[in-house]
Parts: sequence; C-alpha cells; structure tokens
Amino acid sequence: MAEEFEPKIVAFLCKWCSSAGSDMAGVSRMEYPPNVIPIQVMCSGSVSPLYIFTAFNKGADGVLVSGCHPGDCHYIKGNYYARRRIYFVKKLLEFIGLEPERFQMSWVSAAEGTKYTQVIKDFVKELKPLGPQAKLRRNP
Amino acid sequence: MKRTGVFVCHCGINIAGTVDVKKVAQELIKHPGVVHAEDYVYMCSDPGQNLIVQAIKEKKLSNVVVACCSPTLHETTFRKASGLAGLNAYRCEIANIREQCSWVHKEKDKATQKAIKITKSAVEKVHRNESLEAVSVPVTRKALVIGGGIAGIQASLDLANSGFDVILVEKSPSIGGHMIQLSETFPTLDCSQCILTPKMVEASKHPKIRLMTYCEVQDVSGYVGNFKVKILKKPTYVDPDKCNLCDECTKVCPIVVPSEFELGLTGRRAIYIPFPQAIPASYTLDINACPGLLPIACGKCADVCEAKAIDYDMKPQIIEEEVGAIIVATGYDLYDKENMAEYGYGKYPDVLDGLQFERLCSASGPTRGQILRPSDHKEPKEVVFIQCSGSRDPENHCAYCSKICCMYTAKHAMLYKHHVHDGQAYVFYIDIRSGGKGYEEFVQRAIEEDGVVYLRGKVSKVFEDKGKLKVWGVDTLTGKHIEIAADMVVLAQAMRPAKGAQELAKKLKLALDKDGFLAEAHPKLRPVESVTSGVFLAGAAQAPKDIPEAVAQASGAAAKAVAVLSQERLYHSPTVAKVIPTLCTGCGMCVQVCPYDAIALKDDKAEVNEVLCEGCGTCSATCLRAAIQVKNLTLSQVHDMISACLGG
Amino acid sequence: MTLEISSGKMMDKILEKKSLPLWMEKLNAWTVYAPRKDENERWNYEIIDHAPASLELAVTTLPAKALIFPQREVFLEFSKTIEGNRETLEVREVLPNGKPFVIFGVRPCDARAIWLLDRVFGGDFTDPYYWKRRSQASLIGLACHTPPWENCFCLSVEGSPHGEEGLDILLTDLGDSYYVKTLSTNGEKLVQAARELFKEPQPDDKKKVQARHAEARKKLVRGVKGTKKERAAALQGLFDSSLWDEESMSCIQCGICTYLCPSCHCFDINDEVDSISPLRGKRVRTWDNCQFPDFTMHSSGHNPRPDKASRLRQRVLHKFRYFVENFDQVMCTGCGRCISLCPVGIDIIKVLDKVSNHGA
Amino acid sequence: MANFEDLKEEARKLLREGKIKYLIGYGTGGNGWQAIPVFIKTPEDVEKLVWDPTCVHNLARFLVDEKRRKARQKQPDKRPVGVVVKGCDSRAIVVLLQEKFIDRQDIYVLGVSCEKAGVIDDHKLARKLGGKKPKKIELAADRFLITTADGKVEFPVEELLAERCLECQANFPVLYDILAGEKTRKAVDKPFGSVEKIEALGQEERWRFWKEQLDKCIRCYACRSVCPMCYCDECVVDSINLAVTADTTAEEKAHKVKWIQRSAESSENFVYHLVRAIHLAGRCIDCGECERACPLDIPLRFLNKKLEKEAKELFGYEVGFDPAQPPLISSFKDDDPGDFIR
Repeated sequence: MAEEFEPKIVAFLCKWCSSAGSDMAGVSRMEYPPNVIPIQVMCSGSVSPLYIFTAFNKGADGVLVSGCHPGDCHYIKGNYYARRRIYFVKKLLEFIGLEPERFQMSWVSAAEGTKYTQVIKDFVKELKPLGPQAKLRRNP
Repeated sequence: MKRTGVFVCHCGINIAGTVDVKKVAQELIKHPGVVHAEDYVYMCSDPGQNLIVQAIKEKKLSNVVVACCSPTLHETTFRKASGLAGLNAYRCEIANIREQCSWVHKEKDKATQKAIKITKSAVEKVHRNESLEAVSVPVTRKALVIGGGIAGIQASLDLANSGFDVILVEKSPSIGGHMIQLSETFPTLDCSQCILTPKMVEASKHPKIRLMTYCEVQDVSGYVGNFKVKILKKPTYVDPDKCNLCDECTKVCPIVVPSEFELGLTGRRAIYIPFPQAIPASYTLDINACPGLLPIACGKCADVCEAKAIDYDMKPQIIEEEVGAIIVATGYDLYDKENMAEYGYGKYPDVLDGLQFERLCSASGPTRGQILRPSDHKEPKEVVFIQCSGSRDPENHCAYCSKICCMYTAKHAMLYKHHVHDGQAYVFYIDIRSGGKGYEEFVQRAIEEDGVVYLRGKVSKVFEDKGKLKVWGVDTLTGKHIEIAADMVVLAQAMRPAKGAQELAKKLKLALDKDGFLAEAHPKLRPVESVTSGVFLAGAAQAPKDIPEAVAQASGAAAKAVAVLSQERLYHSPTVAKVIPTLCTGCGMCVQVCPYDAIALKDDKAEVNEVLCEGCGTCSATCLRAAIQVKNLTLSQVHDMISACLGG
Repeated sequence: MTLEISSGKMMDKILEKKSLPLWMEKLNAWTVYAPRKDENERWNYEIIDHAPASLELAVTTLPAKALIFPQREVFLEFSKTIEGNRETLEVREVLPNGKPFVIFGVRPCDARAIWLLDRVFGGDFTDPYYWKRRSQASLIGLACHTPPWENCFCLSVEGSPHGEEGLDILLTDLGDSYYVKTLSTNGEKLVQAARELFKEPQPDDKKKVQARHAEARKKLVRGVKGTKKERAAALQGLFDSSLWDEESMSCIQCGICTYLCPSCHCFDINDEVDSISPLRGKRVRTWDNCQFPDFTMHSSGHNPRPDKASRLRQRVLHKFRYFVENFDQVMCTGCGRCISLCPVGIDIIKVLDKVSNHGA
Repeated sequence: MANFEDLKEEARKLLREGKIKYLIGYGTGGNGWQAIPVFIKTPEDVEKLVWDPTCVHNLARFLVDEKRRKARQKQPDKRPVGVVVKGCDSRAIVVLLQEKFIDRQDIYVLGVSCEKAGVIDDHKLARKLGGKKPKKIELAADRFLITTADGKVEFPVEELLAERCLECQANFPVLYDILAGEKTRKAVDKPFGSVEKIEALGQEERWRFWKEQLDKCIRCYACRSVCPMCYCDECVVDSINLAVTADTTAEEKAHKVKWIQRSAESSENFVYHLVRAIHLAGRCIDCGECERACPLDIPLRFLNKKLEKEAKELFGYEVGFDPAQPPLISSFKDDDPGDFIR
C-alpha cells in the first residue's frame, strides 16, 4: 500500500505572537502533525513575497504566514502592512491557478497555543487531498 | 571559511524522548560548513556550556548552533557562553527543537526528521550572521511624568527621592486627580483628602520635582534615554507668585459655569481656584468661560486685584525638555452619561454617578457633607445603588469589569447610612467582587452592620414618577420583579481611559488594548512597561484599579524608570535594519512603513537610526529592491533557511 | 569538425505539393518540425502531428537555432554522498539524446546562421553538446521567392534568398510542386525514406527555378552598404565614436535582438544546486546576451561595458568586425528579426549606414 | 484648446531658448508608418515629431535612462528634459514622482490626449490586413483610416484599439506643462473586462492557461526592460542580485543567492513573472508595454491588471493620479479586509 502523502509546509511565524503561540502549544504538550517547519521572523510585516514564491519554488506544498492579531502587533502596525501585502500575494497565486488552500495566513497570539495547533491540523488536512505541489516547484 | 559547531540538547528526555538527538548530530556533521556536532543531556547546565566553550576554543568555531528549547529561554545563556570563548555573541543561534518539535510530536522518526531540518535551517542562518556589537547611547537623567493624579504623584515622588529630576505635567489647574474628589476611601474609611494632600504638598515642594499644571504634552520624539518633549503651557492669566488668594476676583466675576471639581453639582466663576487645597494654590482664568480679556468686555477681576496678579496678555508657551524616561499616568474618566439613558442618568437630577455621590458625602463638598437631593435639597430616604452601570455588558456597553465599583458602592451605601440613619440603601449587583485586603469584610460590614439591602439582579429601567425615581429590576435569586420608589439613584459608572489618552498614546507610539486602555508590554511579566522602551505605565490609564494598586504600579513604574536613568549608557540590540546604498533608489517606502520613524532619506538614500530601529523588518519586506535588510536576518538568510526547511 | 557533405551523385527531384504531407508522414524515423502560424499571425516551429498542406514562407519568431542550440542545456549532474568521514563526489555528463529530427521550411538565412554556428562550435574546439544535436538535425530549406517580410537584407550580407549553406535539402516553390535539391547525405536519407513520392525534374524545371530565384533577388529592396571588408574597416576607427550614444538612445537593453537572432550564440554556464546537503545539482548552459547590463559585470562590481552605447557597439562590432576578423564571415544573415521585433524600432541597417557615412 | 502643432511650436520655443536639454517624442520608424521614440535636440528637428495611433511607446521609460546618464556625468546638464506623454504615460510619471525617482523640475511634460481613442494593437491590425503592410494610419473621429499599397481602408476604432485603451477611463494626461487635445473621460462599462474573463475560468483552466503562456517565455526580459516602473539598478531576480561593496567578501560573492535560476524553465518563469507582478502592485499604470514588447505574445498585462483590480476594488487605490498619495504597499487602513486570514 502506497504511503500517505505528507505535505511539506513552511510557516513564517512572527517572533512575538505566533512563534510564542507555537511555543505555548509545546509547553501545553498539544500534539499536531510534524509537517510544518517553522521559520521565525521578527514580524509578519517582514515577510517578503519573495519568501513565499521561493518556498513554493523550492518544493513547499503549503506556506503559512502567521502574525499578531490586528492591534496586537509588537511593532504596533507591522501586521497591518502584512495583511495588505499577503492579500495581493494570495490573489495573485490564485489567479495563476495555484490551489488557494496552499497559501494561508493566520493571526495567532502568544496565548493561542490551541489555535496554532488547530491552524496546523486544518492546513495539513486540507493539503493532503491536493497531493504534491508541482506547479511552482523546480524540477518536481 | 565557515567552521560551525552544532550542539544538540537532550533536555533530559524532554527532547531525547521523541527526537533521536544522536541522529540529529550525525546528520548535521555532514552539513557543509559544520565541523563539529555533539549532543549532551543538558546543554544549559554548566558542563553543557563548557562543552560549547571548549569546542569553540579547540576547533576554532566561527559559528555556533544550539538545538534545544525556545530561544526565549536560553538564547542569552548560550550567547554569553559563546562570548566567554571569545566568539561574538551574535554568531550563536538557537534551533528550537523542543517547544516546536519534541513536545508536540509523538512519532520519533518524523520528529527527528523535523528536528534535523530545523537545525539545518538554523545553521544556514548562522552562516550568514555577522559579528555585531550592541548599539550604545547616552542617557538624559531626567524623567517626565504625565498626569498629576495619585499614580503620577507617587511615581514622581519615588523618582525624585531616588535622586532624579522629574517633570510632572498635569493638564488641569491642580494636581490631585480624582482621588482628591473622594470623601472617604475603602476599606479603612479614612479621609481621602487627608491622606492625599500631604503627598501633593511634598510633590510641589520637592526640589527635584518641577510641577507643570495646566500643561499638556504636545509632541514626543526621540527614544529611550533620549526623549525630546514639547509641553504646551496654557495661560492661566494669573501670576501665581503675585496672587495672594484674597478671592476678590471670584466675587466680582459675573460668569458662573458648572464646577469640574464638584462635577456640576455647583458652579464656579470664570476665574476660579478648583478647590481650597489646590496645588499650586492659585487662580485660573478660564478663557472659554470669560466674556473676553479686554477691559471693555469685562475686566472686573483685573480691576479688583490689588496684587496686580492678573495679566490678560499671558500667552500660551511651548516648553521643550529632554528626558530619559516617561511615565504615563493619565488615569480614567467615568463612562459618559449619554450612554446610560435607560437609567435616566443626565436626565433626572437625582440620578448621580459615584464621583458626584463622593462630593455629596465630602465635608468640603457642595452640601458640606450632608447628603441632599440636588433637585430639592431634601434628604433622600431611599437610595438605590446600581453596580456595573456600563460595565460587564459586551452587547451595549463595556465588556470588562471596572473592578473598584463593588467596593466603592459598598462604601457609598455605608456612608449614606452613617449620614442618614433612618434611610434605606439598596444595591443592585451582578455579583460582588471583593478580592483584596479587608475588602470582603468591608462588604459584609455594610450588609450586616449597616443593613444595606443587596439585590442580585439587573435594573431594567429608572424613571420619574410622582417626585420619586421608580427603579424596576429583577431579583435573580428569588426571580421576583422588584420595584423601588427611590429618592436618589447612584450609578457605579464604568471606568474609561481618560479623554485625550488616545492622542497621547499616538504621540508616544503606545499601543492601546481593545478597550482603549494603554497596553502593557506583557500582560504578566512586563505589566508596567509599555511597548515603547523607556515609556512606563501607572494607574488607571493601563486598566481600572483602586488606589493601592495604582500606587503600587506607580512605584513599580518609577523603579523601572530608575533602572533606565541610573545607567551611564543604554545598550540596544544591534540586529537593526541596514541600507545597501547601491540598491536604494530613495523611494521612501521604508520611511513610510517604519513604525518607529527610524528611517529618513538623506541624499536620496534611506538612512537608519540604529537606536530607534527595533529590527522588525517591515521595511525590508516593503522594499522592492532588497535595499534595506535586517542584520542577521537578511533576505539571503531566509532564502537559505527556506531551502534547508525543504530538505534542500 | 564538419558534417558529411553530399557524395555528389545525387539527383535533383520534383515533389508535387500534394505529396508533401505524405513525405512528412513517411519520416517516422525523425521528429518532424514545421512552421505553424498562431492566432497573432506569428510563426513558430512545432512538432507536427498532422502535416500541413503546403509550406509557406515563414519568419518564425524563434529561429531554427533554438532547436539546435536551446535556451537551456544540461551539461552534467553532480551529487555528493558522505559516509562517516568519507566524501564521494559523483559527476555524470548529460549529452543530448532523442531521435534525429528534421526541420521543414527553414529560411535560407536561418540555415546560413546555423552554418555560421558550426564554425563557432565546431572550430578549433568542438562543443559536444551542440554537435550532438546538430548531427541529429536535418534542415529542409524553402527558397524565398519573395522577401517574407519587409526587413530582409540577406543579399547584402553574403546570403541569398535561395542560399544553400547549412541546408540538407533546398525546396523551391514551383506553383503546384517543389523543386527538391538534395545537398547532403542526410538529405539523401530523407528523400530515400519516401523515394516513390519524388519524380525526375523536366528539362525546363531548372530554368523555372532560376527564374524564381532571380525574381526573389530582384524583389529584395533593403540592404547594408559595402562589402564585409569595407564595413569591418569602417568600424575600425569608431570604437569611441559618439555614434553609439546617439544610436542607443532608444535602446531599452532587452534581449530580443540577440535571443531571436539566428546567429547570436553567447551563453552562460551556471551550477544549479537543488540541494546543499546532500549536495545535488546540475551544470547548465543557458543563453546569455551582450545587451544585458550584467553580461560583463565583474565580481568586483566593475562593469567594463557600463552603458547601453557600449553594449550596442559590442553587438554591431561582434557581428560585422570581430567575426569577420576571426572567421572571415559576417555574423549576420539579414533575416531582419532584430529590426522587425525591436520594441523601439532600432534598425541595424540604418546603424550600419551611419557607420559607413562616418567612414566616408 | 491647443493641438499637436501648438505643442510642436512650444517644443521649438523651448529648444530655441535652451529651456530644455532635449525632447523625447515620437518620430516615424524605418518602415515608414510605425512610430518610434526619437530624441530631438534642435528646433529644426522638431518637424520630425509625429502623433498618430501607432505612438504606443511609454516614453517615461527614457526618463529612467536620463537619470542614470546624469548620475554618470561629472558635470551633468541640469536643464529639464522634455517628454511627450499620453494619459497612461503621464500616470507613469506620477508614480515616478510619488516614488521620488524623478523631480518635477527635471522634466517638461508635453501631454497629448488620446481623445476617446488610443493606440492600435499591431496584432489586431495584422489580422485585419491579412499580411498587407500599412503605409499610414490616421484617426478620423471614431474610425482609423489605413493607407496600404492598394488604397485606403477604414475600421471603427474599437476594432483596432489596444485592449488596454478600450479599458482606459482617463485617456488624457493627468500631469503636463502643455496639453494637446481635450480631457475627455470616456465611459467604460467593463474596465477590468479582460481580467474578468480569466477570473471566470476554473482554477485548473487558469493554471493551464498561464502554464501554456509562461512556458513560452525565453527570459529576454523585454517586459522588464520596457517598463518605466522597473527602474531598479539590479533586479531582485537577476543572478547578480548582490550589491558589491568594498566590504563584500569573496565568500559572500561565491554564496550569493539565486532567487531564480537562469534556465527558462516553467517554474523559474513563473516565479520571475510573479515577482514582477507583485512588485508592480499599486505601481503599474497599464501602459501595456510589457505585453506589446513580448516577442512571444505572453499576455503579461493580465497579471498586473488583476492586482490593479484588487487594489481598486478592495482598497480604493487608483494608480498614477496623485504624486502625494502614499504608495499602496507602504500604507494601510485599519479596516483593510482580513477575512482571508484564519
């Protein structure tokens, strides 16, 4: 029997909320699938569209950008810029025909270990039926 | 040539239990640039740290990666250790394989694979790290305290007594805040003014405190240790040094307006002293009320003033000051009358709020301490106190609990009974929150000794009926409908952030919480610090609190400020944005997005003020040409981390 | 290195137009390319599934070059494995494979360009990658009876509307049939593959062909002045001329003129690393071109060709001076692409006219 | 109202009085009918200026070259440069001003209104003429008059107009020192019609569409080279994307990052065009030059138009009308849509 497809996900987590939130999930020993490799950035506002395209180009099946809730940004307003920027990236990727499920954004606060866990679980669940991402991937 | 050492921590079984730490080390030694990889049971222990120190020395490591717990825990530890071995602290990076791996997964092989990727990714990052030195700046050893209520006064005194100069700015003509309006304070029932005025005097006489009343902070620039503030001094048109407090001017002043201090229960003249013990003890001419500063318009006050203290030509002044730390203690206001139409607040003169009732109880108040109805000056025989008026009502009003109302309502009911022995006091409450030293006993005393009737339930409506105030409510314990014909209704209005606090927050680049109170840096661990370093919070500006809490936080904020001011120089993280001039075209987008005004254009190129920059990197994501990047988290580094994450 | 040229014993043939598709279908030992027009009236070479009724004079956007010297070509694949402290680096050469292919309807100018490329890649140093593909390719040219578009100028650069260089077969359109001139053993094979379709030419067919060719030469209106030697000479003194600044004012530094040129052949070699641990990647050759600012960028950051004037100059000098000096040929076959496809209408003929005026 | 002749007269005056260094305008190209960019230095040469429906080029692009040239010169001539602009081109200038790339006083803008028409699409023309070559193309009211070897033919403008002109609502310069023609806003019922057609496709269809298109790309970078907004000194996706400074080590040079490979493979082409599109979000003024220049006819305009549509519909952001407006991506509103976020 063929092994089940395990999506590769890169998650850009802002240091102060989402990365802290995923730490919280760890501290509370919540379990979630190991498909996500986190990359800690200072602020969701620092996530360049280049990162997202590159992640897909290098073979990510899904990409997550996660930051502080609106109004809670450690850097006051970085996440507002992120919200705008990411919106355009998302629309563009959908426009060229990438499955919308493959690129997600979430707000996860330092206290929301449960939410982080849920976000990852849902993400993995939605990616599995899609199979590997070959559209933007170098030599798939 | 890169010579990187990788150190994998077991953390007992916390990591080793789910991650094959030996395998992680074996895989990492194969990674280009890695010349040393080992695992150890507790890397953060002294022997663990020594392993790192030795390896750095013996293998001449140029970089270090420690795969262990979250960087929030031991990053400093391992950077210090690297420092001890003569390696620049910023050449040490943490791979979080505990919170973000071993603790959240069960299948060992998968967790191990993930740990390997996380660690490789950290190695790739560290390979492009540059050695950095902390950015250092001198400190202006002077503090600014904004708000002259009990919190502001306490903070100023603590700072001054620690030997630092303090500027205390208060927007109204006198310091004292709301506390000076109170009659007695719970749970001890000692006279509020009696305990506050000595502090007010001490503050005004303190050689290190510069009192600036009737002033407002207009602009704040700079950064921790080096703030520049512009303070607007509004004209009082009265020279406090000449004024001898003869009070002749108020006698001749033809204008009467509602008194702020008495909360409109009485009036005051256009030229006035807010209250007898006001500090500074001087008169203020309220330009908005005064018919005009020209002798032809009125000029009576100037005519009668023998001290020639009244100067119609006084102009607003902008005073510029430099300070090293700022404490914001802007306090609270009560929830607006307009919002409580269902309780007839603002419509019926005998529906009062807590502060107005304080004034009625106060010996120095408009009724000289007798409790009388504002409408007919009769003694109210039945008084209904309504708690949570505007609080704990997410649908219509404020979602939060204003915290102090349970206690002061009990106090009010009690004081009422002390004044009107044959009167009856009813308290409508959702539930009683009396956490605090002697608080619960205090409430019990009100119920048992003073026979205050507590009714569990919400009041639906208050309306006038034959000279009485009909109060409709439901006792949720008995389920009975309740109707009380009261002579007076006192509303425990919700506490709101003081008006103008929001604008001030903008000037100081402070964050606000969802209710508009000033946000602390961390709800548990940094409760008196704001998100802007060097700016601290005290009192009800941060959240509803009672006097002891406000005083405690004020002292806490003062202590934090002292920690800044007592430094020779301040040190700032060097992982800040860096401009690559050959790529920068000077479009200025980074300048626009920077939350800290840390970037400016100079000769058509962006330039970063390293002291202001917090390294958030929003500029680098905005820049279309990668011309501004954050040191040690550059685009190239993230690129390499992405490859590593994806097994590349 | 050269290709096997015809044994000389070959006979010219006649192929009726209606038999053309049959011929193509017979060539199942080859991959067959022919020009096809898209909805924008642009021509491209496509592998044909069903054969076209006839061949038209087609200026394909990409010249035949692209099929023999592709935009991207893998040279070798490498990988490193580490066992304990033993490292083993594995390198595997990748040569083009796949079956022989034949390109129908090649313009003589494009074929001549490939004949020029043969000199570059098959000269003192043989390029195995180029040559492998080249030896698999057969080019069937279609003589131009009229210039296929307004900017043809082959005659003035040693080419001809019915030139034979680089071709295995030259077809000349005689109305309802093609005159088939076989020029190489590859050509012979192609004819042999369907010999029953070919007829012997009539005595006057050759005359018709000559008339057709003469007609084509007559219709060719554009051309560059002088001989290759004269032009090369004229360019000698113009290295620092202000002419290049003026002529390059409107240049936008794109790669169209060079990438779509049938004879431009500059390339870049990069290692494309797919994974750093374990190390895995390819060494790849891709087109490069002298109009890109980074073409001459040194790792020091210094760029010896800092502006577009120097880059335009390089393109002209390479084609009309250096190549003449090195190979005694003009590296331009007058196909007219760089003129017709330039987004800002830079016209190399006009540039060369200015050059010769300067010289005069 | 001034006409094109008045504009030429103004140009002569400016050059005669030495008020401008030179003038970037349209002249007649080698084939005798298609306009090309010309650089006029003398009052006499002003006669070469033409204005007809083949003036497709966005001449603002050459202000970028001018800035570079000036940067290289030791004592640069500080006088402004004259430039002829259509509506879309003028919006490009607005963006360049917005991004402080050029100074207003460095340019003298000679605006020409497209007056309810615009420029022709040479593919449409080729199809109409079926191989025949035009000699001259004129605009007469709502029709194009085309002179060919065998006489004149007429077509209604909408049959030959470039799609972007059909979708253009402000086909007159928004910024100019002198304007020829009238400011005529024309009503467009579907300003994003072309994009909506693609949006209407199913996700996989959309993918197949773009795959077929972008696989054609040979990375000649004509799209980027012709674009006035692509004025970066180094493109982020270029292999040289590494600012070489005095303190750049050999190792850094050796390990410089390649965001995309030079190989014109599907994946790399996609990333290149995605990066370009996202970098043009809120900056592209839809002059359509990328699409026109593309020798492989890749409909690149749609990528930019899609983001233009999103910017307009969700953020009320219109590109190229106000130099003082904060750029789309360096600004935000508290109530920006966030419903796509978990």
